[in-house]
Parts: sequence; structure tokens; C-alpha cells
Amino acid sequence: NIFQKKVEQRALYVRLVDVTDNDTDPAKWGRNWPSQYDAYLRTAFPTHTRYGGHSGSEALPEEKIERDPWLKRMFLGYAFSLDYRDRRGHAYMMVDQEHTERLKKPQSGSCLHCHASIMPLYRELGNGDAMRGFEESFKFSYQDLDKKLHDTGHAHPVSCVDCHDAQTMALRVTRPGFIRGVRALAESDGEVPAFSSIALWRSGKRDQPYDPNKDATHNELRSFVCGQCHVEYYCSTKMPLTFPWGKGLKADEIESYWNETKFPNGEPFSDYTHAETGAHVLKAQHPEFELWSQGVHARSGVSCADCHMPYMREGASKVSDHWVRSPLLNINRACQTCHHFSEDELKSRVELIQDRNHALLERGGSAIVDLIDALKQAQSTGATEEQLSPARDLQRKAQWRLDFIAAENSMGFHAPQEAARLLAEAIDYARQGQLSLFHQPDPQQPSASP
Amino acid sequence: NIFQKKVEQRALYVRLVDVTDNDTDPAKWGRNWPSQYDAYLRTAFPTHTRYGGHSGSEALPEEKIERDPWLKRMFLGYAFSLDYRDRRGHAYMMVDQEHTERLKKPQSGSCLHCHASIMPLYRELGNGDAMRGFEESFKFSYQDLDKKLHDTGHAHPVSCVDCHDAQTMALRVTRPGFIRGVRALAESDGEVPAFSSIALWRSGKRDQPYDPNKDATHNELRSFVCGQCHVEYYCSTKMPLTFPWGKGLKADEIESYWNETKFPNGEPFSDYTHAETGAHVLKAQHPEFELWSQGVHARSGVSCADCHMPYMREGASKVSDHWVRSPLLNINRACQTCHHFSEDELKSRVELIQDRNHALLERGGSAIVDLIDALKQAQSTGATEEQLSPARDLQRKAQWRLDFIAAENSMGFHAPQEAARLLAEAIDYARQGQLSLFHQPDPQQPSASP
Amino acid sequence: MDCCYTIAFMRQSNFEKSPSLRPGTGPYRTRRALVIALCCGIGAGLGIGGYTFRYANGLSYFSTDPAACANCHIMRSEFDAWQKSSHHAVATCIDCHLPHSLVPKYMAKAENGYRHSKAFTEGNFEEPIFVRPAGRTILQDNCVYCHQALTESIAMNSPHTGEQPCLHCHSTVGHGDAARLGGPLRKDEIVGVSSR
Ligand code: HEC
Ligand code: HEC
Ligand code: HEC
Ligand code: HEC
Ligand code: HEC
Ligand code: HEC
Ligand code: HEC
Ligand code: HEC
Ligand code: HEC
Ligand code: HEC
Ligand code: HEC
Ligand code: HEC
Ligand code: HEC
Ligand code: HEC
Ligand SMILES: [Ca+2]
Ligand SMILES: [Ca+2]
Repeated sequence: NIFQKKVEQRALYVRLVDVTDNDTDPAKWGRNWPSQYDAYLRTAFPTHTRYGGHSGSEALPEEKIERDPWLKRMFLGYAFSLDYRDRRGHAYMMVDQEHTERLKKPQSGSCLHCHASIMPLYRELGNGDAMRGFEESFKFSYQDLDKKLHDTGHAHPVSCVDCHDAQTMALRVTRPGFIRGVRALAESDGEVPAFSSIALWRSGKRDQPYDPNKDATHNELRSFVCGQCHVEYYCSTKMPLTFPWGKGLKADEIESYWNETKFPNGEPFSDYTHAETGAHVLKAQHPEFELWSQGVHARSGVSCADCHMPYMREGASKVSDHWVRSPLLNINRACQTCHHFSEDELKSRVELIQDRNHALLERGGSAIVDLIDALKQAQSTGATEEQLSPARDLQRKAQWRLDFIAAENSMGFHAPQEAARLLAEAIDYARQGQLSLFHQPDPQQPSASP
Repeated sequence: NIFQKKVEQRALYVRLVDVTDNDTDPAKWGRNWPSQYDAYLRTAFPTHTRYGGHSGSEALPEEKIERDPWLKRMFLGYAFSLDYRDRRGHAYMMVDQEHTERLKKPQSGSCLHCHASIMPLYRELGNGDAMRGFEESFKFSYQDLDKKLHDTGHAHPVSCVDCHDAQTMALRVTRPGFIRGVRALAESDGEVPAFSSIALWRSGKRDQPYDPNKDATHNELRSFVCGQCHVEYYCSTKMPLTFPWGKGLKADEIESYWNETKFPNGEPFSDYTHAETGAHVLKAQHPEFELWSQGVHARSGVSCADCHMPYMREGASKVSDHWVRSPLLNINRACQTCHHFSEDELKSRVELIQDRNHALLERGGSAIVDLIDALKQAQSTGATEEQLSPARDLQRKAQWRLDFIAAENSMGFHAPQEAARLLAEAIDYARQGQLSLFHQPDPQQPSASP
Repeated sequence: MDCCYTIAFMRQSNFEKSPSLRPGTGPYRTRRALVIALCCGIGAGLGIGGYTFRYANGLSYFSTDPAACANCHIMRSEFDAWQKSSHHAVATCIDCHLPHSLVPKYMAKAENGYRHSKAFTEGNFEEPIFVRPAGRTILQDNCVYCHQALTESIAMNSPHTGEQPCLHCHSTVGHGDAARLGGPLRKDEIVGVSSR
């Protein structure tokens, strides 16, 4: 009834308990903001769509590398060939990390950056200076830092404090990896059609580094909070966690950033050496933020939260749905607020985009497998290093693009044409790699183009 | 002032002259509808955008096959390798056809189907029955029928009568090629998300064939009138002009339609035999209608006329801009009614889509050239027919997809992801073609995947 | 004290023919619109039914004051946006959303309005709210009511389908780009879902 509605309206502002930057336990915040908390808890529900959410048992999401054997083949020599599963809701981020077989290979403490409410621990490691603590964290083994986290009582998945200012509830970013990455992006001259505040900063004095918490628009923060984690990264034992945005957010710009990166020991950067081909290759991880930034939604100011945390009416008030999940489970709130089409129509638009993308992905998968086969064979028949190296370089280029879209979690939806473009290049490079192996002095050889 | 406005108003309905189905001269219609006529005349103005309109002199649009040599290479053995230029405004459709070097090879009278106001001549050829006249027309040489057209005084480019009912001014389609094509489409089970009237017809009694002039919605007609010409076709001397929609409008569906088509003499269908490689290949022509139908605009009910003939205010009334041209010359009317972004932003959205598409097109161009080189070389080094045939089949598949997007006139805009998908497949098939040539018994050979 | 609101009988309009707006799909709850229309007694017989509903805060029955509509927070986003729209100076809610010709009929049908307010107080309606086909027909008529002179010309050559659907291009004139609001969790969402 109307009276009750009026009450709900006011309820939003009554704080029953005080929360601080060290309150990582969402339950405590939940006393002030029960509806957001209730929704947040729902991220523990299993969800599944044609390509989203997770298949497999409740207990454990399905192995991607079993479902798509070419993925496993591509990752041979790297931890991802041991265990790589469907993602699921935020509630699982700690347990899934703690249980992945990937931990059989040494992993760094930085892993926790995106799987736990880590800020208090960073501050502790840096005696109050989170940034310094963050820089230390990669030197710890994952196991040690994870234990520390449990001991200090901060072992919670992403929590309210990670996205909200405890005093004002304003959106804010906390993650050092993002703060450094976006700063480097601002200082680069990579195009940022989606981020007006960066364009503004660039045209300004530039005496202060770009600071998302000061400079970003409210609407940008509605995506930046997700960009703290849903991004490509380097996260291992040789150097601190890195977001590779120093040349821009396009897959090609990130590639050349990695190509020009050197490890502290002076070696050129690569994530692993392929077990079968000896190629020094790159691994792309969930570049949702980067791919989204290349799409028409980003350009139009449509944020992650618009689709994954849409506003919904609750009694007389308007709240953001904190059950972060696939918008396809939520089309009326996530899409119909802007698109005046039926739920069925919107669903089939997404699935058409995804089916096309998936077909290209599979096509790329068989191309990369063919290249790996060819390289193996050439090695076995005693091809020389310098006969092999062009093919290995092409494997690196092809795999980077293929993995960029395979690892991205929207099956191409976040930027359909850009995703297809990258897959087309991946296929071309993989095939050119095979062809390069026929370049022994040989009358029949055609010339592959650069 | 108001009085004058009132006059303009009435003028719309006062018919100063009567027009009939045999009045192909737009000047006569122009007396009743001067503003549409004035705009129509402007299609004689030269226009140019980054990828649209035409470069080159006023006198003659630029040679596409000189600008992109890989096009010429792809067409060797076919008339398009003689002369293939940028398109320009409707006013030129007759002269450009009459002057193309392609006429050096024998061309059929069907060519006029889309380059002149041909219906009265069809009726004459068929003694009143236009459909029969149309069926006869391919037996004439282009030159003979063109002469007939001039003699009978109907030598006009697309004219009012081709899209409008002379009595009611209602939109209508006249072209036999389209009427048959769309009928076959309706009878097929190809998906038609953009055409609700076809879905409706399919679910009905089906006792009468689908008739666009009876069954189509008004909004569909706003695209169908263009679909009379801006489509893929077979138009030569072996059989009547054909729109290949019997399996659907997707490039892949059209390909399999052609693959299953036989000429009257029983030969399997192909447009020409490639001069260098002996492959029996297909030629794709301006499939604007087909590509548009695969995009999100078509699904959203956005018609050709919405963008290419937007409404404009004239005095006290709104009229459709009959200066049919690139919407980029007209962004405020063509786009901004639906998209509330600045002209610059909309222009850069289009150009970003087009630049990506253009880069993939060039990539496909070098792939097809590499394949042709490889085939030539293999032939010169005495490869057997059955060693060559897989590569030739792959050339046909690759060229079909590449040409489909090269010949389409929006540089990918009409359906960005679909265009990129086709180019990715084109590249893969071209590269696989090269690889298949190494399949001589040879220790090193990798196996290309299907 | 009421504010008025009508549902016209369904009629085959070009909107329903256009692909994404098939009758019965998504937001166009054709069936419900019909049911409601049937509840509109005699009015329905005439092809149009009108009814009004009461609302706690109340407002003058014939009020053309948009604030009246905004009395329902549900209407708030449209109200806010309307104030910034090209029309706020020239057209109020009812100018677009109620049939010009039929206003007098509402008096008589007052009691039927009960249903609308019921939908509201019980909250058993789908969100985001969309104009139903019936409501779209009213809109179309109202666009033309004011803009006839300007648009006669573009209507003339489509006799078999009636005039151009203004909303196809101008859906934002009333309150700018859509900013609709999704409703609370559905029953199936309470227990967790899968669109498998
Ligand atoms: C315009 C709407 C939209 C925007 C904006 C958007 N997404 Fe998505 N996202 C989708 C859709 C649709 C899917 C596909 C869901 C599916 O396949 O079930 C998706 C999928 C995902 C997935 C996988 C979800 C799952 O259930 O598997 C993640 C993770 C994701 N998006 C993160 C992001 C991030 C981070 C941003 C911002 C940087 C973002 N999205 C922006 C619509 C959007
Ligand atoms: C920059 C943020 C970030 C870092 C650093 C990070 N992750 Fe994740 N991780 C994510 C995101 C986002 C997802 C969900 C999207 C996905 O599964 O692709 C995820 C998913 C996972 C999953 C579940 C799906 C799967 O891959 O099986 C596991 C396990 C996991 N991460 C382990 C790790 C480990 C181990 C490390 C350290 C080597 C690590 N993560 C570092 C962001 C991160
Ligand atoms: C602190 C890191 C972090 C932040 C911040 C974060 N995510 Fe995630 N997200 C993850 C991880 C890790 C997973 C995978 C959890 C797992 O698989 O166990 C995940 C999973 C998801 C999924 C998949 C859910 C499903 O049901 O499959 C979606 C969708 C998603 N995140 C969207 C977002 C959006 C939108 C935001 C910002 C509003 C966001 N995430 C912020 C780390 C993060
Ligand atoms: C991954 C990031 C993320 C996490 C974690 C998160 N929120 Fe939010 N929250 C958001 C975003 C984004 C908004 C929308 C803010 C806006 O646009 O005004 C929001 C909005 C809110 C609001 C303002 C009202 C509303 O619903 O829009 C409240 C209150 C809130 N969150 C409480 C919480 C609580 C309590 C938790 C922990 C249980 C939490 N949030 C966890 C991202 C997050
Ligand atoms: C806040 C507004 C907003 C939301 C929410 C939104 N969109 Fe969009 N969408 C847009 C805009 C703006 C465009 C760009 C075209 C335009 O200007 O209309 C667009 C474009 C699209 C396109 C065509 C471009 C492409 O990438 O293929 C599709 C498909 C689409 N949206 C689907 C969705 C789906 C599905 C959802 C929900 C998961 C969604 N949108 C949510 C505003 C939105
Ligand atoms: C949503 C808007 C839109 C729709 C709908 C649309 N087009 Fe286009 N069309 C464009 C744009 C944008 C271009 C690129 C113009 C340029 O590059 O200058 C284009 C290019 C073209 C060109 C080349 C124009 C030139 O100047 O070179 C032709 C021909 C064309 N379209 C025909 C069609 C046909 C036929 C249809 C319907 C089957 C159609 N278009 C539907 C927007 C549209
Ligand atoms: C089904 C309709 C159709 C048929 C049949 C057709 N054309 Fe065209 N023609 C077009 C359209 C549409 C364009 C403009 C788009 C373009 O240039 O790609 C065009 C453009 C042209 C041009 C100018 C651009 C260029 O290609 O140099 C010439 C010349 C031309 N046609 C000649 C011919 C000849 C000769 C024939 C017969 C073999 C023919 N056309 C048959 C529709 C048709
Ligand atoms: C009777 C055949 C026919 C019909 C019908 C037709 N076109 Fe064309 N169109 C052509 C031909 C032929 C050309 C190329 C003329 C030339 O290059 O000499 C052309 C050229 C164009 C161009 C390029 C103009 C430029 O400046 O480069 C556009 C855009 C275009 N047509 C759009 C349309 C649209 C939109 C419709 C429907 C409203 C339509 N056409 C109907 C045959 C047709
Ligand atoms: C290639 C197709 C085509 C040709 C040729 C053509 N028209 Fe049109 N015409 C249209 C379309 C499409 C519309 C928009 C109809 C609608 O949706 O109401 C239109 C609308 C009209 C209208 C209605 C008022 C308006 O402007 O919307 C008049 C009058 C008209 N045309 C006259 C003419 C005259 C006179 C000529 C010859 C000089 C002509 N047309 C040539 C396609 C064409
Ligand atoms: C009559 C309405 C209408 C007109 C006119 C129109 N559009 Fe759109 N446009 C849409 C709709 C509807 C979508 C699908 C996404 C959505 O629902 O907003 C869309 C999507 C888009 C997209 C994203 C999808 C894609 O294909 O990448 C772009 C870019 C776009 N339009 C540009 C343009 C340009 C440029 C013009 C003018 C040449 C134009 N539009 C004319 C309605 C229109
Ligand atoms: C008692 C609260 C209330 C008031 C006052 C109110 N509305 Fe509504 N309105 C609603 C609700 C609830 C819905 C959703 C009904 C449904 O979809 O079943 C709605 C739906 C609508 C719709 C879309 C539904 C359709 O059938 O087209 C329009 C348009 C509308 N209202 C206009 C108005 C106008 C104009 C006024 C003022 C004259 C007004 N409303 C006053 C509660 C109200
Ligand atoms: C009560 C009369 C009235 C009604 C009802 C009405 N309009 Fe208007 N409209 C006007 C007037 C007066 C103007 C001129 C306002 C101005 O110039 O600022 C106008 C301006 C416009 C404009 C030009 C300004 C703009 O927003 O681009 C468009 C388009 C328009 N109306 C479309 C519509 C449509 C569509 C509808 C129905 C949904 C509609 N109108 C309903 C009176 C009305
Ligand atoms: C296919 C798209 C489309 C449809 C349908 C359409 N319009 Fe428009 N309308 C436009 C465009 C484009 C303009 C801008 C004309 C200009 O800028 O010269 C416009 C302009 C207007 C204007 C403002 C004229 C001025 O400049 O003052 C009004 C009023 C208007 N339309 C009303 C309507 C009404 C009423 C209908 C329905 C009967 C309608 N329109 C249908 C595209 C459309
Ligand atoms: C100039 C005409 C016009 C005026 C004035 C107008 N509307 Fe609307 N209204 C529309 C149109 C057009 C739509 C359909 C929008 C769409 O379908 O995208 C609409 C849709 C709606 C809807 C359905 C939900 C939505 O956002 O699509 C509601 C509710 C509504 N209007 C309420 C109101 C209220 C309340 C007012 C007064 C504050 C108002 N309208 C003033 C033209 C108008
Ligand atoms: Ca990486
Ligand atoms: Ca052809």
C-alpha cells in the first residue's frame, strides 16, 4: 500500500551501523542496505544461458578446455592447460580460485587482487600505503597471501567496500592495478571515444596524473568499478600485476605494449613458451572492459552497470540490481529500458551475434591447431630455427587475437564487428604460419603476404 | 506567410496533368509533384564521401579495378576485368551502362531491367503481359533492346512510375526479377526477421503466391522498391535474369542456391572460368538489399528510404528527399531523428565500421591473389587436375564471399558483423586453397581442415 | 478526484505489422489490453473504451496538469523527461496520450478506472512500462491531430496502410530517449533462474 511505499523511500537513508574502509564483510553493510545485500547474495545462484553463466554441476563449472580441446592445445606449457572452467557468480570468486588446479604451478599473491576484498591487506603490507603493499604482493606465493587474508578476517569475495566509499556510498575504484593502468591509458594517445574525462584530462594542464576517483564522470565509474577486474592482465611471479594499457585499449595496441615490455631481468615479455612448438606466446584474460570499450554501447555511454546491474523499482524507490549476472536473465530491466523491442527479439539479436562469433571462434580454433601440427611436423623433420621462427611469430600473433575473443566473456556481444575483425586476423596469421613452413627453397612455393 | 502555405498545401493534391503506367518521363510527373522531381534531378550532382559516391572526373567515375588491382586479378576472364567503376547517382544509370567497356563482351537485353524505365517495353514484348516480355528480353542483345527502348521513347533512368502507382501514388514494385525473387524467398524457409509480411504469408493458406504489392507492409515497400535493383543477380545470355533467393538471403544460402542451379543446357551454374586458374567462379553484384537484410537496422524496421530518402521539410509540408544519395551527406535527416548524437559522432561511427571493413577487404584481397599465384605456379609445374581441383573449389568459395562484400556498396555498414564474418571465411578459404596445393605426397605437409 | 487513462480496442495498425512489434510479444500485452478493453463496457462496443481511476493524492478530473500524472512515481521518469522535451511548451501528457475526441466519455466510465489504480497499488503489471498498441494508436492520432498540415503529403501515398507511423522515427518527442525502469524481482528470480 501507498503508506508502506513512502516508508521504503525513507528507509534508504537510515544507517543502522557505521561502516569503514576496513569493513570487508558485506553482511555488516547489509544491515544498512538490505536490498542491495540480498541481491548481492544471489550471485551464489547458478545461472546458465546459451553461452553465458556455467554448465556443469552446481558443485563445479564445466571445463572449458575439455569442451573446446583446441583451447587446451593452445595452452600446452601453461597453467591454463591444467584447469580452465566456466566463470560463475561473484559469490564463488574466492573458492573457485582456491580450488583451481592452476595453483599446481607457482602463482603469485597478486592473484587475490581480483578475487577478494584485498585492500586492508594491501594497506597492512605497505604499512598504511596500499600502493606499496600492492607492489610487494607479487613476491608472496598465492598460498601464503591467501592464508594471511583468512587470518586477518578479510577473506570475502568482492565486497561493498571495493566499489563504494564507506562514508558517502559514492562509487569509487580501489584497485591499484586499475588506477595505474587507467593512468597510463590517459598518458598514452590511444583513442578513448568512450571516456570523455580522459579526453578532458589530456587537453588540460596534465600537472596531476589522471585520477579516476577525482576525474572520472559518474557514468564512467559505473564501468570503471568493473574494469578493476574484468580486464587483460599480467599476473605472475616476475613483476607486479600489470594492466597493459600504455598504448591504448585495442587488442593491437595491447599486443604492441606487451611486445615492447621487458621483464626486470631484461628478457622480452611473454607469458609462456608453447610446449609443442617452442613459440613464446601471450595469454589473454577476460578483456571485457577492453572489448566493450571498442563497441557502440561504450561510445553511447552505456556502462557495465546499465546492463549487468540495471536499476529496478523496489516499492517507491529505485535500486541497482546487485545480483550481477547475464543480462539475458534480466532483459526487461537490462535492455528494454532503452530498446523498444520484445524480449524474444532482443534475445535473438544477442544470440545471432553470439552464434556468428562462436562459428568464427571454432574456425580459428582449427586454424591454430593446424599451425601447431605443422610446426611439430616441421621440427620433427629437422627444420632449422630460422625456418621455424616466422611460423612461431605468427603463432604468437594468431593466438593472441584468438584468445582475446575466446577469453572474453560475452561471446562477441560487447563489440561484434571488432571481435569478428580480430578473429579474421587470427585465422589469416595462423594459415600464413602454416604456409611459411613451406618456404624451403622449393619451386612450388607461393609467397605468403606480410 | 500562412496564405502561401495553404496554397502549397493544396498544390500537393491538384493534378495538373494525368499520369499513366506508360508515362516513363519523370518531367511529366514533375508537373504534379515538383519538389520530388527537383530533388530527383539532383541525382545528377557528383557526390563523394570516404568510401561512397565516386572519385574521378565529373565525366567518368574512377576505375575500381585500377584502384584495387586485386579486383581486376579476381575478375580475369570476365567482363568486369575490362571496366568496373564507382557507382554514381540515378541520373547516370543509362549512360553509364551504355558506355561501359563491359559491352565489348556480348550482354543481354536483361541488363536494362535495372537501368531504365523498362516496363512499357516489357509489356510490348509480351503483347501486354510484362512477365512474358521480361522472359523474352534476355534473348535480345543489349544493343538491340537498348535501341528499341530509345525508339519507343522510354529511354529514361529509374522513374516515378517504377516505384509509384500512377493512380494513387502508392508505393509499388514493378520489376519481374524482384517479384519472382521475393516469391521464391517467401516459399523457401530462409529466415526473414526483417519481413513480417512474409512470415505472415508463410503461416497462412499459401494458396496464392506471395505478392509484395498485396502482402507487403508499407514499411517493407520502402525497401522493396530498392530491392528491385540493389541486389545480387545472374544477368546474361544463357537464361532469364535471376534473383537467387530460393533458399534465403544470406550469402551462404545464395551460394548454395547457385551451386544447385543448372543452366538450361544442363551445365552446372557458374558466371565465368577464371582465366589464370581455370576455376569456375561466381560473380557477386551489389547485394545491398541482401546484406542490409542481415543487419540490425533491417530487424528494427529501418528501411532504405529512411536513410537514403529521409523526410525533409518543404514549406508547410514534409516530403521524401528524392535526391537518393549517401546518408553521410545528410546526417541530420538520415540519422539524427533516431540517433541523438552529434553529426561528427555519427559520421565517425560509420567511418570506424567502414575502416575496419576496408582493412579486412584488403587482407582478403592479398589472400586471393596469393591463391591465384599458387594455382598458376602449380599448373606451370605440371600439377594434375585432381591435385588442382580442391584449390579451385576453394577459390570459388573464397571469391564469392570476398566479392559479396567488395561489390556491396556500404563498405560493410549495412551489416557490420555479418560482413566481417564473410571476409573471415573468405580469407580462411583462400589460405586453405594455397595449403591444399602442397598436398603432393610430401613428408612436411600439414593437413588443412575442411 | 481522478486522472484519466484509456485503452482503445485493438486494431491492426502498422506498428503491429512491423517485425519487432508483433502482437502478443514482449511488452505488447495484446491479450491484457483486450481484457481491459472488454471491461470498458459500452465504450468497447464503440471501439474505444475509457476509464478513470482514483488515486490517493488525487487531482482534478480534467486536469491537463502533467503533475497529476506524476503523482504516480511510476510516471515520474516520463514527467521529468517531458519537461526537457521539445513538446513541454506545447503539449501535455493528455494531449498525446488521451484521445482528443473522447474526453467527455470518461465521466460516464469513471468507475472502470478502478482497475488501473489496482494495477498500480498491487503492482501486478509488467515493467518497464510500454505503450500498448492501443495506446500507440491514440498517440498516432494525436500526432496527426496537431501535425496534419505538415504530414498530409507523406501520408498520401500509402492509402492501403494509413499514414506513416510517427513513432517509427519520433518516439522521443514526448520524453526524449527512453529511460524506462525495470520492475522488482519476478517470482522465478527469487529462487534463481536459468534460460536453458
Ligand atoms: C549493452 C549491454 C552490455 C554492456 C554495456 C556490457 N555488457 Fe557484459 N554482457 C552483455 C551481454 C548481452 C552478455 C552475454 C550474456 C550471455 O551470453 O548470457 C554479456 C556478458 C558478460 C559477461 C559474461 C556473463 C556470463 O554470465 O557469463 C561478463 C563477465 C560481462 N559481460 C562483463 C561486462 C563488463 C565488465 C562490462 C563493462 C566493461 C560489460 N559487461 C558491459 C551485455 C552488456
Ligand atoms: C585482473 C583481475 C584478475 C586477476 C589478477 C586474476 N583473476 Fe581470476 N578471474 C578474474 C575474472 C574477471 C574472472 C571471471 C571471468 C572469467 O572467468 O574469464 C576470473 C576467473 C577465475 C577463475 C574461474 C574461471 C577459470 O578460469 O577457471 C579462476 C579459477 C581464477 N580466476 C583464478 C585466478 C588465478 C589463479 C589468478 C592468478 C594467477 C587469477 N585468477 C588472477 C579476474 C582476475
Ligand atoms: C574484485 C574483482 C571483480 C570486480 C570488481 C567485478 N568482478 Fe565480476 N567477476 C569477478 C570474478 C573473479 C568472477 C568469476 C567468479 C567465479 O567464476 O568464481 C566474476 C564474474 C562475473 C560475471 C559472471 C557471472 C555469472 O553468473 O557467470 C559477471 C556477469 C560479472 N562478473 C560482471 C561484473 C560487473 C558488471 C562488475 C562491475 C559492476 C564486476 N563484475 C565487478 C571479479 C570481479
Ligand atoms: C562490483 C561493484 C559493486 C559492489 C561490490 C557493490 N556495489 Fe553497490 N553499486 C554499484 C554500482 C555500479 C551502483 C550504481 C551507482 C550509481 O550509478 O549511482 C551501486 C549502487 C549502490 C547503492 C545506491 C542505490 C542503488 O541501488 O543504486 C547502494 C546503497 C549500494 N550500491 C550498496 C551496496 C552494498 C550494500 C553492497 C555490498 C553488499 C554493494 N553495494 C556492493 C557497484 C557495486
Ligand atoms: C542505456 C541504454 C542501453 C541499454 C541499457 C542497452 N542498449 Fe543496446 N544500444 C544502445 C545504443 C545507444 C546503441 C547504439 C545504436 C543507437 O544509437 O541506438 C545500442 C545498440 C545495440 C545493438 C546494435 C549494435 C550492436 O552492437 O550490434 C544491439 C544488438 C543492442 N544494442 C542490444 C542490446 C541488448 C541485448 C541490451 C541488454 C543486454 C542492450 N542493448 C542494452 C543503448 C542501450
Ligand atoms: C541505417 C541507415 C541505412 C539503411 C537502412 C540503408 N542504408 Fe544504404 N547506406 C547507409 C550508409 C551510412 C552508407 C555509406 C555511405 C557512404 O559511405 O558514403 C550506405 C551506402 C549505400 C550505397 C552506396 C552509396 C554511395 O553513395 O556510394 C547504396 C547503393 C545503398 N546504401 C543502398 C541501400 C539500400 C538498397 C538499402 C536497403 C535495402 C539501404 N542502403 C539501407 C545507410 C543505410
Ligand atoms: C538487378 C539489377 C541490375 C542488373 C540486372 C544490372 N545492373 Fe548494372 N547496376 C545495378 C546497380 C544497383 C548499380 C549501382 C551499384 C553498383 O555500381 O555496384 C549498377 C551499376 C552499373 C554500372 C556502373 C558501375 C560499374 O559497374 O561500372 C554499370 C556500367 C552497369 N551497372 C552495367 C550493367 C550491365 C552491362 C548489365 C548487364 C550485364 C547490368 N548493369 C545489369 C543494377 C543492375
Ligand atoms: C531501376 C533500378 C534501381 C532502383 C529501383 C533503385 N536504384 Fe539505386 N541505383 C541504380 C543504379 C543502376 C545505380 C548506379 C548508377 C550509375 O552508377 O550510373 C544506382 C545508384 C544508387 C546510389 C548511389 C548514388 C551515388 O551518388 O553514388 C544510391 C545511394 C542508391 N542507388 C540507392 C537507392 C535506393 C535507396 C533506392 C530505393 C529508394 C534505389 N537506389 C532504387 C539502380 C536502381
Ligand atoms: C526508387 C524509387 C522511387 C522513385 C524512382 C520515385 N519515388 Fe517517390 N517515393 C519513393 C519512396 C520510398 C517514397 C516514400 C513513400 C512513403 O513511405 O510514404 C516516395 C514518396 C513520394 C511522394 C509522397 C510524398 C513524399 O514526398 O513522401 C510523392 C508525391 C512522390 N514520391 C513523387 C515522386 C515523383 C514525382 C517521382 C519522379 C520524379 C518519384 N516519386 C520517383 C520512392 C521513389
Ligand atoms: C528509423 C530509425 C533509424 C534511422 C533513420 C537510423 N538508425 Fe541506426 N539504428 C536504429 C536502431 C533501431 C538500431 C538498433 C539498436 C537500437 O535498438 O537502438 C540502430 C543501430 C545503429 C548502429 C549500431 C548497429 C550497427 O550496425 O553497428 C549504428 C552504428 C547506427 N545505427 C548508425 C546509424 C546511422 C549512421 C544512420 C544514418 C545513416 C542511422 N543509424 C539511421 C535506428 C535507426
Ligand atoms: C495511479 C497512478 C498513475 C497515475 C496517476 C497515472 N498513471 Fe500512467 N500508468 C500507471 C501504471 C501502474 C501503469 C502500467 C499499467 C500497465 O502497464 O498495466 C501506467 C501506464 C501508462 C502508460 C503506458 C501503458 C499503456 O497502456 O499504454 C501511459 C501512456 C500512461 N500510463 C500515461 C499516463 C498519463 C498520461 C497520466 C496522467 C493523465 C497517467 N499515466 C497517470 C500508473 C499511473
Ligand atoms: C498538442 C499539439 C501537439 C501534439 C499532440 C503533438 N505535437 Fe509535435 N509539435 C507541436 C508543436 C506546436 C510543435 C512546434 C514546437 C516547436 O517548434 O518548438 C511540435 C513540434 C514537433 C516536432 C519538431 C520538434 C522535434 O521534437 O523534433 C516533431 C518531430 C513533432 N512535433 C512530432 C510529434 C509527434 C511524433 C507527436 C505524437 C507522438 C506529436 N508531435 C504530438 C504540437 C503537437
Ligand atoms: C521515416 C521517418 C519519419 C517518419 C515515419 C515521420 N517523420 Fe517526421 N520527420 C522525419 C525527419 C527526417 C524530419 C526532419 C526533416 C527536416 O529536418 O527537414 C522530420 C520532421 C518532422 C517535424 C518537424 C518539421 C519541422 O522542421 O518543423 C514534424 C512536426 C514531424 N516530423 C512530424 C511527424 C508526424 C506527425 C509523423 C507521422 C504522421 C512523422 N513525422 C513521421 C522523419 C520521419
Ligand atoms: C509530444 C507527445 C507526448 C507527450 C507530451 C507525452 N508523451 Fe508520453 N509518450 C509519447 C510517445 C511517443 C511515447 C512512446 C515512446 C516509445 O514508444 O518509445 C510515450 C510513452 C509514454 C509512456 C510509456 C513508457 C515509455 O517511456 O515509453 C508513459 C508512461 C508516458 N508516455 C507517460 C507520459 C506522461 C506522464 C507525460 C506527461 C508528463 C507524457 N507521457 C507526455 C508521447 C508523449
Ligand atoms: Ca594476459
Ligand atoms: Ca551474380
